[in-house]
Amino acid sequence: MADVQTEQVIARIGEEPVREVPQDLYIPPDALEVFLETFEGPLDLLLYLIRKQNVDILAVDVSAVTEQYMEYIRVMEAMRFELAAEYLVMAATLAEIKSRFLLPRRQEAEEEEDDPRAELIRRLLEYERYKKAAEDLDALPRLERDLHTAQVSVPKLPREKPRPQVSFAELLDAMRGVLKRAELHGHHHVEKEKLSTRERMSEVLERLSRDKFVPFVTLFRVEEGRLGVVVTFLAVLELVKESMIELIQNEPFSPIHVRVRGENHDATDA
Amino acid sequence: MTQPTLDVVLEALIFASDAPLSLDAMVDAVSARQDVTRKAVREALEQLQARYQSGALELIEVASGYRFQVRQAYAGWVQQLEQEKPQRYSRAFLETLAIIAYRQPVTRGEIEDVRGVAVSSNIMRTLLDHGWVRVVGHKDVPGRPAIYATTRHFLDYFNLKGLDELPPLAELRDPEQLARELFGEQAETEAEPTES
Amino acid sequence: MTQPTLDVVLEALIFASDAPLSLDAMVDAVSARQDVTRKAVREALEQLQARYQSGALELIEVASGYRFQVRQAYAGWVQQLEQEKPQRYSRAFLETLAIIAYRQPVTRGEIEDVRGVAVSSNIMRTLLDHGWVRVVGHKDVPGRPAIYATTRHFLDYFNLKGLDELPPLAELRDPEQLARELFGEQAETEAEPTES
Repeated sequence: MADVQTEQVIARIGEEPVREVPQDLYIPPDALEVFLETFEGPLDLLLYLIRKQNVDILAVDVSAVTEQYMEYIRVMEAMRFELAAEYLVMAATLAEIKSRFLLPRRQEAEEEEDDPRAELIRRLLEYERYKKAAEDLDALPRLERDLHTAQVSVPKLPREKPRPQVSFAELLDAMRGVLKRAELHGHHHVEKEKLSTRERMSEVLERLSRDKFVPFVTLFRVEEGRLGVVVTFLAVLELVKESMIELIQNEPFSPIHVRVRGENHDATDA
Repeated sequence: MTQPTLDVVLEALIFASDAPLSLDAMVDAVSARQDVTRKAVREALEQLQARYQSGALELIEVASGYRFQVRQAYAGWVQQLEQEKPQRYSRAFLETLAIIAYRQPVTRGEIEDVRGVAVSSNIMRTLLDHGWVRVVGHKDVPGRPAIYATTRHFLDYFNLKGLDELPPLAELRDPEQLARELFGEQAETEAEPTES
Repeated sequence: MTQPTLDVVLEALIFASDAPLSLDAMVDAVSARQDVTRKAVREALEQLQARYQSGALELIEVASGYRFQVRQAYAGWVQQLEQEKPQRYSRAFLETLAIIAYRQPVTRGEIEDVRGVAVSSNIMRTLLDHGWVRVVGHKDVPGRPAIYATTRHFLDYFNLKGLDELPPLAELRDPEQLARELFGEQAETEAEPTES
């Protein structure tokens, strides 16, 4: 079948029948894929064919171009080249256009709107515009190829980073997240003591890290009242329980002292 | 040290900036250290532009602001420095970009309609990666296709202040009238191939 | 166009180059288009340096070649450009701080127990640097870990008179949890019938 095809008239340029694939178009079968890739689709191929005729699209003989296009498609098929769907759809459209020429038509154009020829011309013109626009775009001076921004170095100044701002609400939100996770994991020890107790625990610890060894009674301040005393007492008990401090009484009824656990038998720690 | 003149301060700022520097950014940066008006900045920019009238550089304005660049006349010399050739873009890539630039906002389907072939995902990805194109929304039709538009970075890259500086798109000849003329005559052409 | 003078060509080359440009590289690039000697290039560089005597830039030679840089005197202005966006503290940072506030005095191990993940040294250092947290002792267990508590500065920052102004943890819990607590197990079983 391929033989028959190539010997026939495969295209018409003006009135000149073409029996061979033109030299400037001829592509060996193994390079056919490359050939098709040089076109950006059926519209591009059609535009090429029209340009080969060196006429304006407006003046183009659609049926002649249709002929050529169909021949291309046939040659490609004969060479068992796998055509992209778009080429075949276009071939179908062109076949329809051709068939309309063959059928007797009423003088009045029945329906201009879905006339496939009008649609094809419109699409060709539209595509041609953007094809040209793409060429124009490519011709614009552009960075890296035609233009280079001026590169300079900038001496660095030492500078302090501004500290982020954080609101109290954000802090609470973070704690809310912790609580949620803790609950998921079944940890309920997050909330054990009243905060005043925990605050006092910190105060006692800090005092002990300063004074090392203090009489128990000096931790209490009478001016704080009963509640204050109870808070301090709870704080001390909690600290003992958590092994942070120890209570020391040398003999019964002697004064009780408090110290940070492990402080005395530790020389290396700062 | 005496207070430097505004044009020299702007010169430092524009050179130090990685991206084109907008007038607003200049006003902000200068205001942090001294009172300044937009008008004064604009005037100082003109002085600066005049100072760079000769030499290898020019101060130009693109979409996102001002930048210094090597004049195009020296591109040939600069190319001698470069190991790699500057990238060339395929026709498919340029056509896709052109359709987005001129017809934006546009969907991929609309691009494909114009070109008559499918647009490869690769091309769209490259355009997005380059920061030349961005998704500006989704069309409210089945599949909710993305709607594309070009970015300011695209304009900067092509040395443009705005889309209106793109080369004008060729006028679309009136297809209806055209078709009428064409096909009226065409039936005759068919019948009498000698004519034309 | 007239042939540009050598110093302008060098100006284009140095500005276009990302890195400092060596004398050799300049000689090579220029030689590709016109005959040139190292001596001529060196002299042109001097001219160029003289041309940039005033203004915001200077042409300097560093180890790997020549480059333009913004004069040190303008670094302060440039800095105004680069004002960093106010960063945000990480979630891990805020959680750690919150746990110290609520659970103090507390060791790092205990914070890790509550959060379920390790606490980075970075976070602890930042908290100490900010003066929001202090070490109030060391726990008498192997390794003698530091015991942390919040500071008065922490209270000041968050506008609190004392830790007792922190809302009770129960209030912080999510409403669902609160509802379950209020209405007992009934609500719980209703809400989650699958649970045994």
